[in-house]
Amino acid sequence: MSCGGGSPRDYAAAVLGHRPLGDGSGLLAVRCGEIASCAEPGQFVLLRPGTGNDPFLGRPLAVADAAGDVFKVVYRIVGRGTALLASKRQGDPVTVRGPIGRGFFSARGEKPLPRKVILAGGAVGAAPLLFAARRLGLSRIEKTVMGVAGKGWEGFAEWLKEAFPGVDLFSGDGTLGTKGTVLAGLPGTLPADSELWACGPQAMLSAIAAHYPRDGGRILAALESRMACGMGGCLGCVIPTVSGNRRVCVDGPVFTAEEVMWNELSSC
Amino acid sequence: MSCGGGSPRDYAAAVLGHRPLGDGSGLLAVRCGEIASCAEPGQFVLLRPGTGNDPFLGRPLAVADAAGDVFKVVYRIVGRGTALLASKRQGDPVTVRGPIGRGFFSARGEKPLPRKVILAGGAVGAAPLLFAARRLGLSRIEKTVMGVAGKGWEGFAEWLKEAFPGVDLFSGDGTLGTKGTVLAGLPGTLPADSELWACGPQAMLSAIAAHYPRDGGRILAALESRMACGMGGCLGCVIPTVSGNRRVCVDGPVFTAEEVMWNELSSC
Amino acid sequence: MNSLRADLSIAVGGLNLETPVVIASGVWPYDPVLWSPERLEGVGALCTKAVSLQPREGNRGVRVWETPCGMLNSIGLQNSGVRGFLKEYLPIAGKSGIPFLVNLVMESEREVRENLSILRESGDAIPAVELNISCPNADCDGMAWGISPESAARAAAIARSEWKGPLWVKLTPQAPDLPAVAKAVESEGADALVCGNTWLGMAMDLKRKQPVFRRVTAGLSGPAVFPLALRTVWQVCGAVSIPVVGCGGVSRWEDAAAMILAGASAVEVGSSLFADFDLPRKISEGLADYLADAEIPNLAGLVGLGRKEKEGGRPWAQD
Amino acid sequence: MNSLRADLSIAVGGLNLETPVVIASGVWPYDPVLWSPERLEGVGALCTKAVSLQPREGNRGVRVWETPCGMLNSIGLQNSGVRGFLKEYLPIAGKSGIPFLVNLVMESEREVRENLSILRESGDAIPAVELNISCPNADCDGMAWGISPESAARAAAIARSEWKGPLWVKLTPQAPDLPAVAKAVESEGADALVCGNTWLGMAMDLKRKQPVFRRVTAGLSGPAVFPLALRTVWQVCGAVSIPVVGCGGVSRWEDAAAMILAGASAVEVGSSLFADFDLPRKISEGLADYLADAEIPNLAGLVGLGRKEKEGGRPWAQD
Ligand SMILES: Cc1cc2nc3c(=O)[nH]c(=O)nc-3n(C[C@H](O)[C@H](O)[C@H](O)COP(=O)(O)OP(=O)(O)OC[C@H]3O[C@@H](n4cnc5c(N)ncnc54)[C@H](O)[C@@H]3O)c2cc1C
Ligand SMILES: Cc1cc2nc3c(=O)[nH]c(=O)nc-3n(C[C@H](O)[C@H](O)[C@H](O)COP(=O)(O)OP(=O)(O)OC[C@H]3O[C@@H](n4cnc5c(N)ncnc54)[C@H](O)[C@@H]3O)c2cc1C
Ligand SMILES: Cc1cc2nc3c(=O)[nH]c(=O)nc-3n(C[C@H](O)[C@H](O)[C@H](O)COP(=O)(O)O)c2cc1C
Ligand SMILES: Cc1cc2nc3c(=O)[nH]c(=O)nc-3n(C[C@H](O)[C@H](O)[C@H](O)COP(=O)(O)O)c2cc1C
Ligand code: FES
Ligand code: FES
Repeated sequence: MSCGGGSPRDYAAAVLGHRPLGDGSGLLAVRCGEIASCAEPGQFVLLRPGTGNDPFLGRPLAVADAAGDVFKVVYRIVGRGTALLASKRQGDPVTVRGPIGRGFFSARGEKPLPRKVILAGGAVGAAPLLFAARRLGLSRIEKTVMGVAGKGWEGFAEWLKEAFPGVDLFSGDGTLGTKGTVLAGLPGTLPADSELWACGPQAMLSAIAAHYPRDGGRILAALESRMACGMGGCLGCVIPTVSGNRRVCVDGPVFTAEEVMWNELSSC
Repeated sequence: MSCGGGSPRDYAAAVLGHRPLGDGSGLLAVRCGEIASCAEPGQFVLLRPGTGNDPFLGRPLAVADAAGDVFKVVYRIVGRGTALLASKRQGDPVTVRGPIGRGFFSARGEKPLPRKVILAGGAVGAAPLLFAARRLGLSRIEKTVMGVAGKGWEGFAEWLKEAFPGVDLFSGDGTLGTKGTVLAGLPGTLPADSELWACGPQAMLSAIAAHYPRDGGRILAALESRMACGMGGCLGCVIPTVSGNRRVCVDGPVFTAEEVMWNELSSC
Repeated sequence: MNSLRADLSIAVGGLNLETPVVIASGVWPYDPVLWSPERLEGVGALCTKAVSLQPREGNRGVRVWETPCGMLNSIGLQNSGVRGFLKEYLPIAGKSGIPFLVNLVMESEREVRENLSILRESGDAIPAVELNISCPNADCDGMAWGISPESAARAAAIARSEWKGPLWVKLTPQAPDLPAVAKAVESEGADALVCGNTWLGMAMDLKRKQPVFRRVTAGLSGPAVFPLALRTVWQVCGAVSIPVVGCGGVSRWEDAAAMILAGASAVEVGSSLFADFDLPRKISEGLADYLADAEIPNLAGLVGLGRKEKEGGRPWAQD
Repeated sequence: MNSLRADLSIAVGGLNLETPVVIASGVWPYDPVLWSPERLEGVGALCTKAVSLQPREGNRGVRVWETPCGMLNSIGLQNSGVRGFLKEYLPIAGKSGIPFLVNLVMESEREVRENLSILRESGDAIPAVELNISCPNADCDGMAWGISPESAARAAAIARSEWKGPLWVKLTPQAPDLPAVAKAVESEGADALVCGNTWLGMAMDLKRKQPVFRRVTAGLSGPAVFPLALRTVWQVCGAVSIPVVGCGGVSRWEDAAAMILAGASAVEVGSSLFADFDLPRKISEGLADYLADAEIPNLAGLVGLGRKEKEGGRPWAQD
């Protein structure tokens, strides 16, 4: 399959499988060869979860894995759209737009891959990192650190342990893994020839960025923003960067930490 | 189960089975004890076919059969809502309001049942008549006459023959059964101690009414009208009758032909 | 609603509501058999279908039409007149124990005067009046009264002089300067403002190639209009100090909370009841949970809370 | 679109459109990589994102928000200015073979004059201008020009004097008397009217208990507003004789047909592209089938067909 340019398309796809992970989260497998064969880690889809025009906009969901003609997404219920996702059954039709955006690999441009990558994920931010881990290969992963809130995330945490063998797990309330944030699991400075790839809540990402003020260019963060078009047209998803407003959907979602004006980000 | 008053309620129900009848029509079985146990022939439900608020209004569908905690409806695709119905699978949730309205038996008030009833249906107007036939019992049915357009109704016509043994079938283009309208299958005057129960397109019902100008009170017709509330509140569904505007949802849908001001009906 | 996690009672324009959820005019039936009080769980008050001096047949032809996330209606004020109303409805309405407002058609000055003098005869049996200067669906030009500040003030003044009990005035979003209309009505002594009614829309019949409605235009309501209605509530609440009741598109407790944060003291719920009879209970429960989680002691504490200054002390734009 | 069952071409305000489906301003990207002509199947013309004299950063904070069957936006006219536009976009835009309209911000008289004189330098490379006197989302009061007939006329007159090519003027539904605005703009020589832009709405953030948008209000678009937009199209088409382009909530071919029956010569499609990139093709196919089935020889034959007299010769109410 040829993966033409950065321009996502709309596909009528079908749910191939649904694995609930507990506490309102789950893993959906979607059959759509065009997306599965072209997606790279960090890219996402816009998935329209309902019938008719309500909900109106597609929900951005990171590609959590892709192989053959099937890609996976991990969701957690936060509102109407994700609640509809949670009710999907095998065979249900879904409309997906994708693959969208600049992933971890593309965001690095022409640079050779580093020897080691540290993965840091918060909550469902784990999803694109799973896909990244698969593509990086085990040997290149220095360390995987994941954070969740704690209570109410038991099922999700079990899945994290299964998906990321050897993961260092932290939780805000201390009920799962070690009490604390992912920061506690990260080194004081980045080892030579290594990078940190991160995805999670904005507060976590900006804390990481602040934690490594001199490691510019070696920290890649996948950001979130509210979106309408997912193709660069509406300018709804922009964030402030050192080079002006950039669109999370097509200029991101992966940015280097040094590009982003973390203090001027408004919460999503 | 006690069937309190005429006031319909909303139920979260589930599709128990779906039998496509071909050409975009089908038979849906819905598990909902409250409606199944209380419905009478001629009554209907308002079924919300989608997710969220689009489509916004419930679709009126006649109860085509009811037994135990299951009732059935027959649909034919005409727009968005019925297209969604056609995509329902076993286990899908549906919201139903019902049972709604004055059925064939109630519309007769206290009068004893006639010895014989002729059933005349057009297209999906067959649905409530099927339920009526079951409740009347074979011995009381004088004759069953059904009409469809013709081409594109093959599957539906097969089902009619199965559902109404001995049915007299007519089609406008002559491709199914006899060429003509149901009128051709009806007697010039109604036999003594008999009634005619009819449901179908407005043109068919008003032609029947015109055909029996002197048989007032013995012709019961189930009418259609656009509806919003299905409980008598919005006054959206009124039709002109000899006693002023009457609501199809709660004062009908079954009216005696002599009540209705056929010439002043606007098309639905 | 004893199971609510917070006290939702609130005083609005002369009525004490147990919850801030009011059933809007024109959606609930009068019929005793359809009117069972247990259907009204979570309801704080109920507006009647519009009542005119003389019985009215309403409009001919199609009266309701579905639209994306909403509906158009052109009912045209069908009702059996004030005498019919008093005879058929009053005896039942009292029984529910829930206060009701008589939604009053305003065709002419004379009509309102006579209508109110007839209602006065029933004394305390009529808890409140909602003066409708905003109906877009009748030849009587019911809406015209609500379009300009001057005519709205005149309508309010007449009603006020004839009716000493609680008087709510229902505004139309078609007014070019709604805050000015709101102020004008306030200054004539209305006890509360209902903001607003349906939005002027239209539908085309593609089969017949002509407008669906005989009057061409019709009133749009339902979730589709919520963002518009919320904006008008924000604007009107910034202009007046009497209580404001938000109306338009409320279909979830979140919508009610949004309008109350914007300054409304209560909300009316219309078309979304067509989608779910149980909505008032769900809204009340959602609001109570929201209050409880935010540790806000009572509903009044939520009214207008969303209008506080932005960070940095800059005021919100009020336009 | 060679497979269409009917000829959909139509001349509208100085442009010859192959289909009456125009992509509305602010929804399509400039980027060459995202801009592949085969994405534009069924499209008759395309409006650029608003272009202002100087580059603009646009609004801060949340910019888009979902609503029932629609969305609010507060983008705030982010663009790289007319010079940036000519450099980045013009070379690509021409390539698609589809005519485009430069959507022009109107902040001040001076801005429009300068802007148009810069555009004039590109000569024929700019097929047409869409003067935007209706943006509700910028501090420049872009919308104020469209509110009164006087200011709208003034805006149109300035643009007309500076731009001899096709000039469409995009009206705002927030105008209290839209037909009067439409007439005023027509009389100043505009070639077509776009009716209209977004509808002023608002959203509340229940978590932060404050308005979602920094500017409080934002523009509502999408299927939710279609019945309102159709009503304005009906009204405006009754008031003017230049072509009218319907805009607001078009999400299905049926919506396009409805607006054309009401008198529009074409439609613009905005937010619904977010739900389906393939919408222009679907609308064009649907319209072509509708024409073919009704045996109407060309699209012009459908324009205004829904305004014919009602049965009995009574005219349709025009309000
Ligand atoms: C690039 C990207 C990748 C993402 N990947 C994942 C993922 O893999 N798994 C996952 O569970 N979640 C992911 N999210 C977050 C996810 O998009 C939101 O949780 C989801 O859109 C919420 O939809 P809702 O209908 O349940 O909530 P609602 O609050 O009802 O949604 C209302 C609107 O707000 C938008 N919205 C709400 N929260 C967010 C958010 N955090 N980010 C962007 N838009 C939001 C919705 O898309 C919708 O348009 C991702 C977000 C982005 C931007
Ligand atoms: C009392 C009653 C019983 C009915 N029983 C059946 C039945 O058993 N089987 C069946 O297939 N159809 C039946 N109908 C017709 C059925 O309601 C419509 O075909 C259906 O609502 C069309 O919905 P849609 O979304 O597919 O069409 P759309 O045209 O997209 O619907 C748009 C709106 O118009 C309404 N509408 C469209 N056509 C009709 C109509 N003929 N009558 C009332 N409202 C309409 C819809 O309910 C909806 O609100 C019945 C109608 C009534 C009033
Ligand atoms: C079918 C229907 C009938 C209505 N009748 C009246 C009426 O008689 N008087 C009135 O003031 N408003 C009437 N309205 C307007 C509603 O009371 C309410 O103001 C409007 O529908 C907006 O609220 P909603 O979006 O919650 O429906 C009617 C609305 C509908 C849908
Ligand atoms: C994200 C977004 C950006 C927009 N930007 C502009 C703009 O720059 N100039 C303009 O005239 N209209 C702009 N609009 C308005 C649209 O062009 C259109 O008039 C409006 O959205 C109504 O149409 P719709 O319901 O089909 O979206 C924008 C709309 C959206 C949703
Ligand atoms: S979502 Fe439209 S530009 Fe990013
Ligand atoms: S549908 Fe509302 S009164 Fe009949």
